[in-house]
Amino acid sequence: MVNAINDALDIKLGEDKNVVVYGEDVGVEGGVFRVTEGLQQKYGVERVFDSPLAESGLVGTAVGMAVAGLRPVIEMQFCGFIYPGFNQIISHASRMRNRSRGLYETPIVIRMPYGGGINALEHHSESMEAIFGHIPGLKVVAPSTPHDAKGMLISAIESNDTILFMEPKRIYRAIKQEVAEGKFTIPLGKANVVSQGTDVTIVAFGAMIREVQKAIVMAKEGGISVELIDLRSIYPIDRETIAKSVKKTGRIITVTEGPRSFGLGSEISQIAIEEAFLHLEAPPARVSGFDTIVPLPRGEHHYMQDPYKILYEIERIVKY
Amino acid sequence: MVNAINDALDIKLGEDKNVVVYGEDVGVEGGVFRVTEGLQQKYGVERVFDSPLAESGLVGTAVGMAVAGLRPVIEMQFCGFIYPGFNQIISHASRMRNRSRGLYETPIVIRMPYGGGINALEHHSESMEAIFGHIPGLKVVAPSTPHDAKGMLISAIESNDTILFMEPKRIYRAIKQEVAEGKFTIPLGKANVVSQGTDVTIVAFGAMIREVQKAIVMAKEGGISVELIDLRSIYPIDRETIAKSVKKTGRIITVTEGPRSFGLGSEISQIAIEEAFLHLEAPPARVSGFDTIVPLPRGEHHYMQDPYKILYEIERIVKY
Amino acid sequence: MFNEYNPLKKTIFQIIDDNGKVINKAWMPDISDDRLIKAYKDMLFARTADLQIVSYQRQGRIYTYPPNYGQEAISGATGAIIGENDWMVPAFREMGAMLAKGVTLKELFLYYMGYEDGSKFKNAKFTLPISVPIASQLLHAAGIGYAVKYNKEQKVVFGFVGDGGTSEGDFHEAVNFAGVWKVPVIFIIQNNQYGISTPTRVQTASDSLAIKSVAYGVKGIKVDGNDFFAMYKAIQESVKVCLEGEGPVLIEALTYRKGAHTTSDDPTKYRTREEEEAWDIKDPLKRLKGYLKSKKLWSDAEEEKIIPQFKEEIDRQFIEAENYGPYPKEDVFKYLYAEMPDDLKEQEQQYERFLQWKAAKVK
Amino acid sequence: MFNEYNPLKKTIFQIIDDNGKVINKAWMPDISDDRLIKAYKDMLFARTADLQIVSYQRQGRIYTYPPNYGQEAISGATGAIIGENDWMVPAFREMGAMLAKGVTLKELFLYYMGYEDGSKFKNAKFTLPISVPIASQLLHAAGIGYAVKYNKEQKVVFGFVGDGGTSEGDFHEAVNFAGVWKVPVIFIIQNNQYGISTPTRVQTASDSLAIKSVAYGVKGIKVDGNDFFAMYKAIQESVKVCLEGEGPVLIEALTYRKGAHTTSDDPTKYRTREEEEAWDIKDPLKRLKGYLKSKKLWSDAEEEKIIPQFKEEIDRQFIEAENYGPYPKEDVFKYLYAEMPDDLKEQEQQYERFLQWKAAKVK
Ligand SMILES: Cc1ncc(C[n+]2csc(CCOP(=O)(O)OP(=O)(O)O)c2C)c(N)n1
Ligand SMILES: Cc1ncc(C[n+]2csc(CCOP(=O)(O)OP(=O)(O)O)c2C)c(N)n1
Ligand SMILES: [Mg+2]
Ligand SMILES: [Mg+2]
Repeated sequence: MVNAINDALDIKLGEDKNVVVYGEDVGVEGGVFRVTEGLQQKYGVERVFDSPLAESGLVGTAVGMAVAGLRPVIEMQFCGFIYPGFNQIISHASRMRNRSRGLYETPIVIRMPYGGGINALEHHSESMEAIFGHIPGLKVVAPSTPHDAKGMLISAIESNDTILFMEPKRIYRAIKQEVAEGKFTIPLGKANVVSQGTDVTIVAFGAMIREVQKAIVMAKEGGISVELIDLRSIYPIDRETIAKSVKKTGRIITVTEGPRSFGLGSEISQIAIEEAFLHLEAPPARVSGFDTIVPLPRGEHHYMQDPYKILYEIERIVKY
Repeated sequence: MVNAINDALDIKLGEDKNVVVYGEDVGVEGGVFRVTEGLQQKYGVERVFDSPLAESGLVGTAVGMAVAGLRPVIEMQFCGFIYPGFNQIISHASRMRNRSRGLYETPIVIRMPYGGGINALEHHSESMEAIFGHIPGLKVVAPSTPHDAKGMLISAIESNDTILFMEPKRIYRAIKQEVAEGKFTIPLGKANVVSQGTDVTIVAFGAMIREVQKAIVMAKEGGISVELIDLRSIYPIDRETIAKSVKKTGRIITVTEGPRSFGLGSEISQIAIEEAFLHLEAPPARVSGFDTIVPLPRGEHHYMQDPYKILYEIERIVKY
Repeated sequence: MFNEYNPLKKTIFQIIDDNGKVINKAWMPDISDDRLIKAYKDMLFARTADLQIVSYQRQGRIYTYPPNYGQEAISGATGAIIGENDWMVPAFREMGAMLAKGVTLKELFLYYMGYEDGSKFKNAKFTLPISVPIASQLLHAAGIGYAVKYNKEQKVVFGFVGDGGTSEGDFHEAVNFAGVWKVPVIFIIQNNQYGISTPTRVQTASDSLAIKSVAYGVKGIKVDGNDFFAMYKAIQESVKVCLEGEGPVLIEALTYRKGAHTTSDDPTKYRTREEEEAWDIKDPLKRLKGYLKSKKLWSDAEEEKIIPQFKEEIDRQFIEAENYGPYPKEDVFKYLYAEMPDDLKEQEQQYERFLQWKAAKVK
Repeated sequence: MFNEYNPLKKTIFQIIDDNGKVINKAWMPDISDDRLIKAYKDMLFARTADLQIVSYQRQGRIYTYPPNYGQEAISGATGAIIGENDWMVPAFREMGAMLAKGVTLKELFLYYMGYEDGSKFKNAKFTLPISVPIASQLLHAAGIGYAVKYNKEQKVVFGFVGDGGTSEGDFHEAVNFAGVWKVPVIFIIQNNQYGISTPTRVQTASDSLAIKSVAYGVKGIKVDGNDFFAMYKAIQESVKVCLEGEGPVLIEALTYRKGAHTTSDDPTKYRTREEEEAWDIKDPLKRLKGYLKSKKLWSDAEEEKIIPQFKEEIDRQFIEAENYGPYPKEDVFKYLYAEMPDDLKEQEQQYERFLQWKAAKVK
């Protein structure tokens, strides 16, 4: 996935002089995950560069660049470090068009590795998509494969909206996949039905897709057929795809890494009951983190969604 | 309500030397809403004081004071200005006890007027409880009457947790109510059943309670009996009270001012389906703001929940 | 100039005294009589408008408004220099400079009457809307500065903030980024000595606000912000620095907010009559007028004649704004995204259905 | 001292040269031989531990770790001065100072092995856990400073940050608040010249980091951070300033991170062998040892004897940490709130039910 993202950046830097890439250590170092490796050498320090260590500064200057016609792609080094930039996101990046009634736009992509499972320090393992999904004017997306990462990032850079692009760092290098060369796009806002099933629908995104797939294999052994929807876009949510699936299966589970309360799971459940109440055979359920801080590595297995946690919920809901 | 809050601060400043009150313009001026009026004169500039204009500074220094044994009560001048302090809230105030395994605590109260309906400028009318409710380690509460404001604020100041205390500024001076003199507390985390009903449960908090009450009167004329739950605490949520009510009525609507997606409404619906799925006669519904920025005053009526919007949903859900 | 008036020397850059007499000839800017008279008129217009808006507000015809009263020389000098293609990044107390960029009073009225449409400037190019979250806009100025430099444009970015705003982290990050990137941004601190009720000494223990430039390795200067000539000269020199690629510059403009913080504020709670009177003597319009009169460029008679014309024009635009009409519901939804997501479309339709139901219900 | 070494003069405060020879007698601190030897041993212990941890990490016995290698004089001097009741507010590269406060290596090991228990310091009073979000902890230091002053305690607060951290808004707000409140906080910037791969010139255009003190009206000084005596003296004087109620103080300690940023970093990507070698000459232990040897207070023989003892002690604590045992599931839930909310209790019970189900399933 790291290569696919690098490739997408490379393509957009190559074809659009207005694209600039910056952030902490993205230049010389090529990013702590090597996602921007080689780009500074190729495009020069004016287009790919290290910024001072300040996230409000990162987002705020990107707002300025964007209203002046550039298309900044900035990197938050880890998900836990986006918060100093929160005010610039919620007060400006997501609002400038609305505030100025269309006079100014902010085509910004905020790239951010997120999620757990890499034995990291505190603040390095969070998945707080729900907070960002609640911010009007912002789009929030997350790929689950290298192919999606490339196509979605190109779409994100070409979009005139501000987009939070969440990268599942746990699978940065875990999934091997041939990715088509050259430019292609994947539309933002559309979910992807990864596999068809009849008994229960599972909605997930990012690194959770792989975990759900493992659970699906186990469920199948028990004779349960699961339909898997990769949400891809956390806001806006593809209600239609969810509605269609849950009308068919009558059961739905959302699998996420973030805290439970006020999380993505509740939102998906709400959509399911609004769209398919009379089809529901069990209450829409959520497999999620607890309402706690992600534990340090030795405790992280308690918190994380392994395939068994998902299977447990599948069995529970099917028996309901 | 302004007086009740002032009274609570006065009582706690009077009985506990560790309580300090500070924020932008809370000292000499007594706050832009006059909530802290007279307190500096009474308790001196070391205990009630103006801070520099910096919200991260406000929360961050409060974290420091709290670990050193004080009980800071800080004020965010308006709901839209808490975001520069977001990192200190999510990364420290809500985590210090967990991080240090109980060695340090952060008994901080962050007071914040929130919500619309006062013809204010941009950023002055927001209701983003869902974002804060999603932060593990934080408690989020909001009173709907002067009595509750006083009792809940005293509880908040006495709590050893970090508490976001949301004050519905729209009804700061709108509700006349005799408030008991002297000290009393209202436990945080418990909802209040404001009025009993049989056909539908409405969950709301803060300034929305009054709007719902108006809708209830109209609904009654149409023969619909509504049970109203004042949530009081947005996190933790009193599941039990909600469960009991929805099992009785079979229908539930959440009324909030914030954006719809990833909002409080979805969370309450999720609780209803988890607790009372088989009792539900209609899909849990939400009356909320749109997924948009709160419009400037001339457009705010489109966005806000007036009693008719609530009545509309009551009628719709009862007919479902 | 940035050497002579290095903020470490703790001097303040002044050209005229309280009566408009030139006391610092060496730095007197070269400015034609015509431009000077125009600048004075613009300041007078801004003041007239400002006072009138406060009275509209008292009549309940407009919402909360933050007066510029007493600070007009800063916007006046900026307005006299800022080019059509320069960028203006306001806080919220820069009426004169915004008018100079081409923002209309009507637009400002619409904004304070509660229409976002008032931030869609029809004639003013390169002018950002008013920014409410304190100091946050300075980062936009730094970012725009980057774009200007990146595109090799001959442009300057003006970024405004108040004294209170210098306490925010964003102030620090903005001037610091601009310093590292060496971008053409003129940061102007309107030090009116209060942030609402909070005096500057509660904001910082530093000797001045200009001295903070040292922390970012950028040029800085403290200027008498009620002295039109000093402001003019300081900005002119700053523009030069920026265009030569030596920017940014941090200007502290010392002034006094003669009015309330906003129309909901009562300054008698936190400042004295004496203090206010002491600053009346330093009123920026009075001082510039003193100079103009001494040069026979302006007279009380002219002023008496022109003010009613101003008032009429202000009223005309105000009434236009007042008659702007209702706020269409589409406008709540339309501008959030380049294309409206289905979800928002659905929310708009739901709202429409509700409105129809309500119309039937209440009629 | 803060006059003589005013950062505006762009000097750096030094006492010994690269070989440990005293070149600035006037400011040589008064410190007994015993304490000096102890300080050296502490620094040597810290370095030995540091190198050993990196090798544990290579063996996969510990997670990511940020080495202190090359920066030991800063923590060493702090540790030699900081009192039992003074507050220590670390960033994450202050091992020596934390050990001096009474934090145990075992605790630090637990932390880097992924147990929060490693942040529950059993012996170290008034010591905050390691803070990961850069610069945010400085505001805690300022707030603690307020509490210390409020309670009229004779205490000093030490707050640490890196050079990169000075770019964050929180750095600005922290030093600024402390300046306005005049609280007893010593802010120490460990300027090791890089924030991960980013050199200090990308962080700021200012002449130095110490000079930023001017922006907050607080005392500041730039110190050779590899010179134990200079650090000791600067801190000693800062403590005096604080206890006299004249704090805060901002110290820039110039040093060099000889190791990688963390064990996941490869510094050869962004710096040269020559640069590293130039800084080897200024190694803080080498310099202090040079002094000690010249005074016959220390010998290579003693060093060779003591290092194996250190290693044994380090290993002992490491193995204790390695055998700490599993992470109980209660610990995930227990510390979020003073009392666990029902919701969390229910989540814990759900998890317990799942574990039982899983145990039955996979056996
Ligand atoms: C981030 C933020 N915090 C608080 C406020 C509320 N507020 C509005 S104006 C103001 C004072 C601003 O003072 P200053 O920067 O000196 O500007 P002035 O009003 O004097 O022009 C405050 C605290 C705000 N708008 N934004
Ligand atoms: C707010 C925040 N942003 C980014 C990071 C990621 N990060 C960890 S260390 C570091 C560099 C810190 O540099 P410096 O302050 O010089 O300290 P040093 O590592 O050199 O001791 C960065 C960017 C972080 N921990 N916190
Ligand atoms: Mg001001
Ligand atoms: Mg560093």
